[in-house]
Amino acid sequence: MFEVRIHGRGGQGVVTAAELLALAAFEDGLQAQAFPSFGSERMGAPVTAFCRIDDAPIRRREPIAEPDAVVVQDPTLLHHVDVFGGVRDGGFILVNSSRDADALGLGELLERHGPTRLLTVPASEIARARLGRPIPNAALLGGLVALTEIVSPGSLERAISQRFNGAAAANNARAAHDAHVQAAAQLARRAAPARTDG
Amino acid sequence: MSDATSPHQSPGTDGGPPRPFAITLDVGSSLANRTGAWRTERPQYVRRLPPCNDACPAGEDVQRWLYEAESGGAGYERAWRALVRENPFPAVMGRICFHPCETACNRCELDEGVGINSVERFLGDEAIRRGWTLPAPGGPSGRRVLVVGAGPCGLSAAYHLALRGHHVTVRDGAEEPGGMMRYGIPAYRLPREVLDAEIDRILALGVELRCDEPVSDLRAELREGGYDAALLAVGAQLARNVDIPGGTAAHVIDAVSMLRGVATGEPPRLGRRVVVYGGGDTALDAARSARRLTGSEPLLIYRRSRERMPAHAEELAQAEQEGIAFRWLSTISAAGEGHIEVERMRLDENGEPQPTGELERLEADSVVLALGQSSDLTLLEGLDGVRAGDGVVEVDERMMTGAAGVFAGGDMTPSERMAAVAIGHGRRAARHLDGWLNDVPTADPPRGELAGFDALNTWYYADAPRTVRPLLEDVRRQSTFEEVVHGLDADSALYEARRCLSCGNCFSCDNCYGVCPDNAVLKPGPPGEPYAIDLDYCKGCGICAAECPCGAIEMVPEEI
Amino acid sequence: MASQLEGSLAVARTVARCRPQVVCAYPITPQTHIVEALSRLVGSGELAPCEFVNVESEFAAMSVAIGASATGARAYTATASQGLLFMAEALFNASGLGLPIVMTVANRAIGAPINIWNDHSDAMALRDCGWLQLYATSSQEAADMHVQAFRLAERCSLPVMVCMDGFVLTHAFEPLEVPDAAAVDSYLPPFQPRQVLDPLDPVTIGAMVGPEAFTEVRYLAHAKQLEALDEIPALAQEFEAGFGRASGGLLSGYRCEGADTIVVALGSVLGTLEEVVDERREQGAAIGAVAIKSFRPFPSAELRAALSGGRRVVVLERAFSVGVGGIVSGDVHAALSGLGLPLHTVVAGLGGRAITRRSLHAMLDELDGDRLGELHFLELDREVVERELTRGRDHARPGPHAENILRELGVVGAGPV
Amino acid sequence: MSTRFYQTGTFAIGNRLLEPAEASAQADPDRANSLTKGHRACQGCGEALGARYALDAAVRATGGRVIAANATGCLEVFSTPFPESSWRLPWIHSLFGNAPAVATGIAAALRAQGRTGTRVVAQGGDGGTVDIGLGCLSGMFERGDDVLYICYDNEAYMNTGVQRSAATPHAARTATTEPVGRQTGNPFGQGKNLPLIAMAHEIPYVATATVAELRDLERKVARAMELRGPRYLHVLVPCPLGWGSDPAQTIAVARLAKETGLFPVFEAEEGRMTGVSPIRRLLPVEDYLRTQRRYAHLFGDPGHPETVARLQREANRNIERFGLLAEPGEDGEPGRRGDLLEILETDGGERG
Repeated sequence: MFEVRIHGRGGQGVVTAAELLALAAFEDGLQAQAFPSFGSERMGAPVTAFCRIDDAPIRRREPIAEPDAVVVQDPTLLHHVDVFGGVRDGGFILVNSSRDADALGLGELLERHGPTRLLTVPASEIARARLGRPIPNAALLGGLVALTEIVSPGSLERAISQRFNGAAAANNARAAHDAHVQAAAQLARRAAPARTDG
Repeated sequence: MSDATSPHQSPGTDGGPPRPFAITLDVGSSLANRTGAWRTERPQYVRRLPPCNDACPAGEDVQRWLYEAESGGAGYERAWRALVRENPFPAVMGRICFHPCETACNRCELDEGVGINSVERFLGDEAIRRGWTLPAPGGPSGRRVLVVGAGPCGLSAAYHLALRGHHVTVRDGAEEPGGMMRYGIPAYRLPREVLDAEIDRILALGVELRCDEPVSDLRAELREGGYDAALLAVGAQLARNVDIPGGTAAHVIDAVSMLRGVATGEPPRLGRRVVVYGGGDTALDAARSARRLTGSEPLLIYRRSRERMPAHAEELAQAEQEGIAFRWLSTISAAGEGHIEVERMRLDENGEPQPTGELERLEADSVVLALGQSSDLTLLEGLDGVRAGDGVVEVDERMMTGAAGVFAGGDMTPSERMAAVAIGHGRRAARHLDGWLNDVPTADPPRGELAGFDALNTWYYADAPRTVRPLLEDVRRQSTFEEVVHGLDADSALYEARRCLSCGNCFSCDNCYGVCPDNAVLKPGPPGEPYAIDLDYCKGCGICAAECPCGAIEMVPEEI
Repeated sequence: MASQLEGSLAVARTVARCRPQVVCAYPITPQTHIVEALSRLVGSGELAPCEFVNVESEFAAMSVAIGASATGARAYTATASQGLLFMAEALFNASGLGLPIVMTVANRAIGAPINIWNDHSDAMALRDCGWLQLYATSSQEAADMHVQAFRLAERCSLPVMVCMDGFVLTHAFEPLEVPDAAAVDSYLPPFQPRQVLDPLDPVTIGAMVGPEAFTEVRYLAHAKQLEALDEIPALAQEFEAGFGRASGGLLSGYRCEGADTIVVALGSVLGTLEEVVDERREQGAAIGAVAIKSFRPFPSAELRAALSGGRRVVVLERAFSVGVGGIVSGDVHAALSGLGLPLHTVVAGLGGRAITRRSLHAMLDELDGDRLGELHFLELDREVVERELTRGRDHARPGPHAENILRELGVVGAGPV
Repeated sequence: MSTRFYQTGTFAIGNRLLEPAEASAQADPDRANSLTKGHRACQGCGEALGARYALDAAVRATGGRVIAANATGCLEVFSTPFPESSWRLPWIHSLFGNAPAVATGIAAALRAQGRTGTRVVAQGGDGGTVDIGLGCLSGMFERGDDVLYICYDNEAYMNTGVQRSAATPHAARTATTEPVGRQTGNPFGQGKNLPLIAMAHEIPYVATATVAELRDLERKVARAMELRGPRYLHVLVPCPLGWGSDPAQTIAVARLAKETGLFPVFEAEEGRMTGVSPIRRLLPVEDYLRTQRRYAHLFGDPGHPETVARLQREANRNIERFGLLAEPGEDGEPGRRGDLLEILETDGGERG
């Protein structure tokens, strides 16, 4: 079973992100369960959503305490909420930011998890460019797919096109694709052996 | 709309699943609960005596015939037949009666009394127009009755006696029947053809009428004529005169002979300036006739005030409209050639006029005395037991004189001198005379409880001012003897009839049936049939009695 | 065929396929998604003929349903928490009149303090209102139960509540199968009311009944619920045959064979509980679980049969009766009378506190160590309550009962009892 | 028949000479008797009368296709004690405060079943209407449900033993507003004028009536049945028990309430007044108050003349506000302004 926890604020499509991921998994023929950490829905309030993916039907209905992956849709939460609580060493971490891990003060975390486990992607910028609004959820999912390969990019695109209509569907798909490309590029760079010669 | 058929088979019935116990009930099942047991008082339909009936001198069941007239159409004949059960002169009375019924009418306290008299006249005229006939006389009784006097009393008695199968002979001294109806009441109040029509209808029953045959010796007539009984109704034909100093010089006549002259087409010469002396209806008749004969405006002199004038207000009003001049609180102290002397009077503490000594001279070509009448009783001479005095005959409660089998009524007996009273006398005398003939005791039927205004719930009567009978326009009233007061058209008559409050007698308004909170008033028959109280359910709340418009329901205690 | 759906949406679509003719809606979290979805289905004409009535309160919602049902229409509504309590008077009335209304209850705590999250306090507070109460262990079962609920309600002429945990099920997004429309039509015949307001065959519904017949009326209500004990399994069987899926029934056991310890629970916790059972079975523990799916009527005999093999019973409850303890456990205790099985009541998941595998394991470890009291509050922050109680004790002297509560909590004289 | 019945006007319930069409439904020998005999209402119960009047009229207007929902209260209790029902039409009682919502449900069901020719009447007393049922009633109005709601107003909770309701008039004695010491009975009074509240919803039809004018009441029910959507009829029904009035005078007392101006009888469509039934024989409020023991303390020694004056002012305000002395319909007569002026003087010149 693969468990994802997504942190964000009300209005950033956190719950939708979890559901899109579940929908993509369903498209891949997997079992998936998405659910929010239920609060009274208020704009700006910290929101957490969860997604479980497995081959077998999912029975447990507890919140995800030890996620295999954590997505942070809003870096300002890093200092308020224990977004990385319970995440195992080697667990995946994806943060929405145009700055890198060090700049965000996540250097030590990067060390612990390793270069191919922690990424930042400028999801809000991508969203602004593609949607005209900084709704980062689709883009982050694109990045998450690149990072974890838990679902196929095609399924994510189909999930997005099921969930959104017309332009919104196309633009979110593009945003996801852009982020996917950027994330894949970062991972490629990190995987590449370091040069010795000048 | 698919409402005609319910989308469901009806549950509970025809084998559907059973309806829930107790919480779901069959409709109308409360009929099993006889709430009548709660009652301590029960409503009861009653008939009370309407004030109009109570006041009618002719003894008419006014409320009854108005009730029939309310239907209009065929109801008019039913109404007329109900009317002539007591009074064969609706067309005449509809004109000349001073209708105490209307004064007594409870509707006076609401807006104005019902125009009973005008409806009566309408019915009378309808009957003449349509030729309705009186009920057929009963089988011959073999008895012979002599009626002396063809006035209202005599003819009314003749009618009722004929209905009882007796052979009636009416004798009268005048050339034509009718008495004061013909020789006292001017034609502008009672056209002769109307009078003739209603008299002929009575004669058509086989009543023998012999005019120009006055009865001077009754004892002889009875013996020779082989009569079993007699009714005397000679009226009051003798004018009372007063001695006016110098009266011989002046042209003084009495109202009775003046009116008789007018009626027979030999009016007396009156000159231009006519003075009428007196305050009764006859005085007004004389004055109004003089107005027509002379074309000038007569002066009426009366010793009391206007308020104390015995004449009927309606007559007075019409006289004033016709330009009759009045001089109240005055007496004629002397009369001479072309003038009279008048003394002013004042009323003392008892309201009696007293001379003041103030004299005044007025111009007058003639003086008409209308100071009352008395009866000519010479025909009674030699008849044992008859007591008479002051120009009238004494009768007992059966209207029989001191002489066995000799009855009397009308103006010659002590009573108000009014045609309607005379007609009532005729009816009552006929009943008692018939009883005397058959040797059965007769008493007047007991009066029911009077239905006073308080017995009514007048909310339910819509407000409806009475119709005014059209009057002949003034110009023609100054010269001709055409009838002054005209009749109502059918609509107005219906309107007037329907103003009746039906005091004390159910008129099927459905109030009791509608206002019962327990549906305990039943309507067994067709409209007009009586209602019934369903005592199984009546709780005795009394709303039906309280909301009965005409006071025809009373609450009586239950025996416990 | 399954699709990835929110629990609320699956329920709404299923209800629509049951062809209710009148749906009344009043918003209350966490039920809102269900009626929102139904309003769309009515609006789009997918559900027709159907009157969607936006009422001004839950009291009105149930009253409208009463009027509609009494007129022969299949009536549905949904509510939760305060809403259910606001309906209370009408709930008793609907069952008293024998009107087969179906209602979804998205279980939620009752205030004060106001709390929008899940527990069973709402439905449990109204367990005696005469309605049948079904508890779904999953969104799939919740959806399926509605099909059975309409059939059951109309068969028994009694109203039915389908309880599903608020948020935990209503807001969970999972692969779910909406019962096939044709299959629903053949499973659920048109409503033939036992009584109907009809000018062509008028009746008086809702008479006043005095002492002379009231006891009988109430007894008949009881008897009808007991009859439902036979209907419910039969309907579940027929459903499985028609839809190829086991759903509903009176109760279901999980790995109870040879189990010493059996945990009895209602609702969505069963999934997590089953995983815990599996994990402990792997460690050799003889443990099983039983889900009560029909709480009213209460399947005493069936439960007795299911538990009689065990050595001890834990009743895991999402509500409790203040001043006494367990609610469900009271009925369980009555069902087991005479068997002498030790019975522990564990109150868990109040006001949305998650019931986790870890907390369940911890509780069961306590049980194994005989340290679990008769009444245990899962993951109760003892420090907080003790501090509060001590503070209170300084002001008011507590009676023996308060002492006992502390003992129950293991605060006083903790250790082997 | 061209000539009207001056004898009975249109005030009496029928008349032997009227065409059946011109007579009231209550005059019909085969009337529906929707509420039939054997019910357990007190002697002279105005509510029993009003309910039969109104529902029979509804039955007549719909050709018998009516379903009734009833709130808890006297009417419900005296008409349906197990095992006997006095109703002859389909009828349901659910709760005290939910009759309008139950009626909404019935209407919704009929619509869903395509049976829109069957109509729904909801009814309740003043407690069930202006107090506990007001929420449901307002909701029913606002949604535009096709229901005629009839309030039988006897101005207190009679079923429970005469306690004050929001419809209890000022100064009236009830079990919960005893006139003690300087108190003069109900200190509030007519705070909730439900007909006006209903009009504020701008529903198709609002009308008031009394059991004293059956034809007016029947005409209003008939009018209401011509319209669709929420309609409200407020009928004054005296309660001999609760008012301390003579059972035989139930109708007379209702008539006085209208004729003094204390209970304005009017109708309105879409929130706008469309007519009043004018006062026919204007009377001072004292004539009304004296018929009821619930006001006896106003006339005792020392009595409360100032309170009587206040009630007179209420009546006068109604007369002005609703134009109760306006020219009447075809059968009344013009109100008598002169009398009004006299009565106005009795208000001691004050203006509330």
